[in-house]
Amino acid sequence: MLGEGIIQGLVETARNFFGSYVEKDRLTTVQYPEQRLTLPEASRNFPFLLYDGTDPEAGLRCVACQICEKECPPRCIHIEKSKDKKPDFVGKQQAYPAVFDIDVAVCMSCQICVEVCPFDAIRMDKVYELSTSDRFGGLLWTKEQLSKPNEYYQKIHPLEAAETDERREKELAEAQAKAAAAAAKAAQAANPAPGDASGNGASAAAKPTTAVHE
Amino acid sequence: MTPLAGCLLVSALLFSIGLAGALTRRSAILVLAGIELMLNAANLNFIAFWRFGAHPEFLTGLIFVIFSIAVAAAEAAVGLALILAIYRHARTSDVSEITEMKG
Amino acid sequence: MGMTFSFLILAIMTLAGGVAAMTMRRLVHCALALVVSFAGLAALYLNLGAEFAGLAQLLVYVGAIAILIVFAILLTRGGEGEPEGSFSPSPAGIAGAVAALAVFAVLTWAVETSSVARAGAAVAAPQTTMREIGFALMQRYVLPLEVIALMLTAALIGAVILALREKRNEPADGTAQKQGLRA
Amino acid sequence: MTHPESVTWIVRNLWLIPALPVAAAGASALLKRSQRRLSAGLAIGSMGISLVLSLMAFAQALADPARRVVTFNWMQFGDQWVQLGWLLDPLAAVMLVMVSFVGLLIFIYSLGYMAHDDNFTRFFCFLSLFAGAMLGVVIANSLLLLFMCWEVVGLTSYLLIGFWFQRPAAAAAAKKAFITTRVGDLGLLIGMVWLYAQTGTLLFYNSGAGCLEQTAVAGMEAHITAAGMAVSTAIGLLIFCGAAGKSGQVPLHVWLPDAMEGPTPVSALIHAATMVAAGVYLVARVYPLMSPDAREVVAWVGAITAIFAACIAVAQNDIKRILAYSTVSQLGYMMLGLGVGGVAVGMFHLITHAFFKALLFLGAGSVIHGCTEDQDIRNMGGLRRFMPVTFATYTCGMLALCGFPLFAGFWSKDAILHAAHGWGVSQGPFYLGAVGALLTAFYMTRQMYYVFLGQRRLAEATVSPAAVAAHEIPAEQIEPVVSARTGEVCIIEHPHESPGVMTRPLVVLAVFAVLLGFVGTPAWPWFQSFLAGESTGLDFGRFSEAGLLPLMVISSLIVFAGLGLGWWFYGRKPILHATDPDALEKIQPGVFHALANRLYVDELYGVTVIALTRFCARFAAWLDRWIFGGAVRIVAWMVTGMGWLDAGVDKFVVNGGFDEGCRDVARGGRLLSHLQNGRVQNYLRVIAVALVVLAAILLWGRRG
Amino acid sequence: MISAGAVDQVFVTLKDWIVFHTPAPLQTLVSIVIEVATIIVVFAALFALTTVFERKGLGRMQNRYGPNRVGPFGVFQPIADAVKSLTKEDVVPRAADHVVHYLAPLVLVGVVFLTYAVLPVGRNMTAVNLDAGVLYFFAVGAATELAVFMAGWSSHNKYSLLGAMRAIAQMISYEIPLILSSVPVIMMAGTLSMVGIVEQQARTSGGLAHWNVFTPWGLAGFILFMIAATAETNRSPFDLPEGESEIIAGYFIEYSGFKFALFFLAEYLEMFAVSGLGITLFLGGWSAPFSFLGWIPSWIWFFGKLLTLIFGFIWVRGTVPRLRMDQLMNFAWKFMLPMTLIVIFSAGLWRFLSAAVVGPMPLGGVIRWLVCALVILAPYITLARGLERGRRIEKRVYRYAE
Repeated sequence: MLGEGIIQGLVETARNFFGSYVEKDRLTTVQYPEQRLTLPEASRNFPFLLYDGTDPEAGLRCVACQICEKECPPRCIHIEKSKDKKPDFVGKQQAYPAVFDIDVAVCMSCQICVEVCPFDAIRMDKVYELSTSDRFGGLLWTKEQLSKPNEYYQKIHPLEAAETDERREKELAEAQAKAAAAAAKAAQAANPAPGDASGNGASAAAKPTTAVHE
Repeated sequence: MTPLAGCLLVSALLFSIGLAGALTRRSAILVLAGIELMLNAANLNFIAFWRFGAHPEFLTGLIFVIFSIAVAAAEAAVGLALILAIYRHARTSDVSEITEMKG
Repeated sequence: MGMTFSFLILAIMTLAGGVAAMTMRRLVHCALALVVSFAGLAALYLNLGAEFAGLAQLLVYVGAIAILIVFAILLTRGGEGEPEGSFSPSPAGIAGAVAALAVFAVLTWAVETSSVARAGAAVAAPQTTMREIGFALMQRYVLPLEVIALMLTAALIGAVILALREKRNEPADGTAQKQGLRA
Repeated sequence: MTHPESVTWIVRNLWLIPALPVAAAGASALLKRSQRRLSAGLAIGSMGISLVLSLMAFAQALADPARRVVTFNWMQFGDQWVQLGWLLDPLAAVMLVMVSFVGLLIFIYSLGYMAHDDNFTRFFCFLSLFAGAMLGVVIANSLLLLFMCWEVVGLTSYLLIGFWFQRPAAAAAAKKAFITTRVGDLGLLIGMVWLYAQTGTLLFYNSGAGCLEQTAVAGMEAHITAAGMAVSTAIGLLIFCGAAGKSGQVPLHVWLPDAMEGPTPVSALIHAATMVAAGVYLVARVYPLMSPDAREVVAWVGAITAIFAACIAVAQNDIKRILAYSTVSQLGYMMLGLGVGGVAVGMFHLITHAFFKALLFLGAGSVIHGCTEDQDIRNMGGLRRFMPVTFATYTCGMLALCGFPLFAGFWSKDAILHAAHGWGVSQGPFYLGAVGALLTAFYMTRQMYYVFLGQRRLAEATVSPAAVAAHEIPAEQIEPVVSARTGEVCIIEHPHESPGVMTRPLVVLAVFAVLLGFVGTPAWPWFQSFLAGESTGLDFGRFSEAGLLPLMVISSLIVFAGLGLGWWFYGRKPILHATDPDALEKIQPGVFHALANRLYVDELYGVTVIALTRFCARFAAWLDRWIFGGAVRIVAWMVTGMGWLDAGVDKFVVNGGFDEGCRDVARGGRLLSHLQNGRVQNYLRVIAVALVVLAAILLWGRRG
Repeated sequence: MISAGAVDQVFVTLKDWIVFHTPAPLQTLVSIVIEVATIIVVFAALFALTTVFERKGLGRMQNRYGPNRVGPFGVFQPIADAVKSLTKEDVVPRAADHVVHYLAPLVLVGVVFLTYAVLPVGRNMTAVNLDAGVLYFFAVGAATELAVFMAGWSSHNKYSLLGAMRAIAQMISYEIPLILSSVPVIMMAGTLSMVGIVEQQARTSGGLAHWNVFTPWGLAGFILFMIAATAETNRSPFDLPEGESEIIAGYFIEYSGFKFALFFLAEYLEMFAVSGLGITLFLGGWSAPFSFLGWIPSWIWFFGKLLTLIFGFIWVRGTVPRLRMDQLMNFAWKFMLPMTLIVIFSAGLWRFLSAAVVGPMPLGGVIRWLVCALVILAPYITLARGLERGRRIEKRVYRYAE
């Protein structure tokens, strides 16, 4: 019968209409600025740069190898290499990015940069409230804006971060072991005095390495 | 000038405008529009004579105008349908180009 | 007693609309100007006390015929492309204008010399109600009304038949169309 | 319209009875071919309502047998109004019920019979129109209205007989029926005009002013015309011409058997219940006009028809043709009854005959349907086994037709014979009628033996194995046999009983065929008294009336004799093969062939009337070709000669100067044709200028 | 204590008071200005209210909150919208016909406001009591089609032209059932005057008002009228002139800012106007349904009914999906038109079946009701079957998947 379906539909909407005042469960809307959904662990968008320690300048993991810049499909990464070098976390002398810009207006969150980075320097973020009133500069993020500490990474992606940290610790340990062995060999060769130079940290271990290189 | 004469003059002017359009414009649609204007001028005459005539209570002029409007609707519909048919046939609605019936 | 102010304004509106309709270059503009003229005329009828006729004029001319004209313009592709030159300086056009002028002159002359128009005293506006018009239509003029209704029906059918596209010689299953699409 | 207070609702709305089927016909004429159910529903529904209304009318007539008349003005001639109207009296009421009831049954039966026809909707359209027109004939209170309906009846009869117009035979039969009845209708028309001239009205009853009422009839009886006949006699006979045409009386009976080409329901409807009865009804209706002289003619014509047709029926082999001749014969009986006994006698037989003849026709239709459209009784036989219902009902109908005691036909036929016996003018019709009754019983017995009893002699009505494989035919209806003709094994289809929609009307009709006679027995002549508007009671004492009981015994004996003769010839030794000669044929081949060829009436007409017409036509053609044509040709030759002469003059004398002038004209024309340049605006411009000039002239003229 | 009549006529009294205190030569002008201004203000305010109610209502029907940010419960949303549309850039396409483009929304809104002149919003609350009120309403309303065409054509955009053509075709098609479905009311009332029609329905017998909607033809006519009105105002489910999925936004694609807001305003005003007409014709205008409710002021009745109908519009919009063009036209010509004619016939029958024909009131009235309802119902079933034929949804068959 013509009209039957319409009446059924009207009843359905009326039930929704009145029901939404009675049963709060019906309302699926999240009142956004006040209520927020917790994002799932795997949620990700827009890359950021990781640094170790507390100093973004010194601890920046990026060595400006420019692989990500070349791989980026929309070409939203712009890197300028520094002239000088500084030691990385294992104490190796590496270049660092003088300029590292990402145009997030162009970025498509494809995560390719993360996958190609050999230095665990770039990771995906979870930000989404990005609106800005600056139409041109606002979404061009510089190195300073991009750099975030490892603790932040551990907070937003705990599992991934743990895995990365573990690997890096292993690398560090290997590097230290190698350095220690080299140092021992060098010490043996040069002066057999017992090395009290069991300095703490990477900077201490870096010196012999540098020496080796030289 | 009496109101009746005023109405008649307006009507005459409207009629002439319509006629001028019908005579000079090349688009068949505008020719039809001109004819509609002439028809309307005639209607105005009827209304004027009914209003200022001797027996407005007989409603003759008014009723005639109503009928005339109805006829005009039919005329316009058929006329425009004709124009459409001609346009489909000749791919133009320019009356100066539609001369197949010439002697 | 002369003409009232409102009459003057409406007359000017009507005539201006008419002139614009007959002289503008784009057909759609002409149609819109025509609507102004029709609407002015409807208002004139109202002004003259012919309420029903005025509203019928509005309903039929503005509501239907104007739309029809507009449709016709668009269907004949008059709404786009280069507009035609409004005043062709051809001898035929000039002859037409002269003929129209002559008609106007004669009509004016007729009005001026007419004793009826001169003597037409201003009468009080007749009080016609819808009811009276209805009775007139249903009693005295019922036969013309029926005839008009019949004629309208005939015109409707005729217009539909005229405006229908002629059937082309296509196979009934529409394969030609499909092939055409594929091609 | 005049409505006296006494006129009840049903009388006022009696027109609905014919109008409804006509309306249904009109509606179904607009239907698409595929809307079969709708058209059948329309026809049957309208007929059902008509039946209900008829029953109401009947009840009204029962309650108050006085004649009720409604007239209305139809058309104005000068200062005179032609009035039409309808009436309700017992005669009309009985006819109404009969026609609408039998009609309804036939409609229902047609559902089944025509189920596979492509033109189902057209059929029901015609059928409804026919029924409506027939009902119109019944209720008409004006000879003019009756004549109009009468002609519509004729038209629809033409359409229905020629329903299968693809068959040449059907088309020819339709034409024959139409033209033959027109011959009679010519008489009717003349009679009608004469009647109008005499009485100034065509209304039958109009409170004393009608043409059938005392004053008019007395006036006409007093007026003597040529050959010493009273005018009423002459008019009555002319009207009887029409009745004879429609009712198939000798010599206009020839169309009726041929009309069997139509579908069987048509045969039943037209040739049993209604159209042929229309003639009888017409005579009954105008009975007051029928003077004793006229009645004598009617009686004789009826009696001759009765025996004449019965004779022919004996030797026919087509199942429907036998019934057709039987119908002609029974119509003769009705006319005889009208002539010798009055309205009630004839009408009683009409009513009973309508039921049992409809039954017989429908039964025959059922047989034909069951035998895959074969109509030859020689190819049947033994159908009793396959079609028990049809057989039983057919037997009822057959016994009723024969006048077997206590069946309906017995009472009505007996009434006729009784009346004929008591007729003062001559005993001839009685003897003719008695012999006719014998023959009736005889040929019906013959038919029964051929069709239902004896052995199956079905011709090789083979069915294709594909149809069998497709289960179109139930397995119990087929049987493999060895073909007698070709010697091959083929599958033949058993005759089968018809579907319920066809057999149920048969059963209903059979009940009537058995019982209907009891409304008009001598002991309780309710029917007769009802028509006369009297009351009656049951009184067995009436049997003791002089001569009645012996006559009934005699007529029963005649029937038994006919049945016995039939058994003697056909029941004793049933024929075994379809090609075997008829039992009568063996004894008297000459007579049998004459009868089988319908006593050569058609041939007689062929060599007399038709030959005369053809001769006239040839003569006219000859006249046209040679006399008039010759004259024309001579004139033409003369003109041609003049033409040659003129041409010579023209070519050599005139042309020299003329050509030049022509060229000038052509040049002028070309110049002028520029005006007609096809541009609308040019024309419009000319009109405008003309308008200006005209207006100027007018104004100038009025200025002074 | 103020009597019921005083509350009822409070606005009329107020206006009379103001007019009375103005200088005599200006009185007519002031009176007109007050009426016009009242109509504009009241209905524009109603428009503002309706937009927010519509959005909230639709939200609730879809189990959402709807706007609730600007002001408490989002009631100031229309103000925000107004500010936004007023401050937005008014973009006009370069190829557009500027004059016509500019005029179209103005003509549309103006014409729609003109129709309010004859609408009786309360007892003695009609701007102009025209003798041919209904005719006036339709005649003036017919001009909206032209405005739509102007907008569509002048934008010089094929989508807008298509949208305009669709809108005009739809409006013309549905204008016929719209007018025809109001014919029975005019037939029964014997007048074209809106005030007269309402007064006809305000009469009561046995405590019940003579609303047309209480009769079978009135009920059917009302439903048909509202369907046609929905189509006439291009509201969902007949909103395909602005079908976003096909032609983006129809005839007002190229409008932005305030002109767009005007189109929006015109659409709602049209909806109110046509609802007001429906109320006047079928729902007894400003009258109360039962005589014991007569103490409630007439304008409350009118606006109450108006809000109910508006809620109906919103409800339907929240329920029914958009039609396809061919369905729309089929529906108009194969269902609406025959049904309106049937309703006219039924109304005639109603008139004919007076107490003299069907017998005394209680039983006779029921018989009359049933007969007239049957006359409408039977063709409805037939027509509905005709519309539904071929619409049976068959089981989906997959050619390769199974």
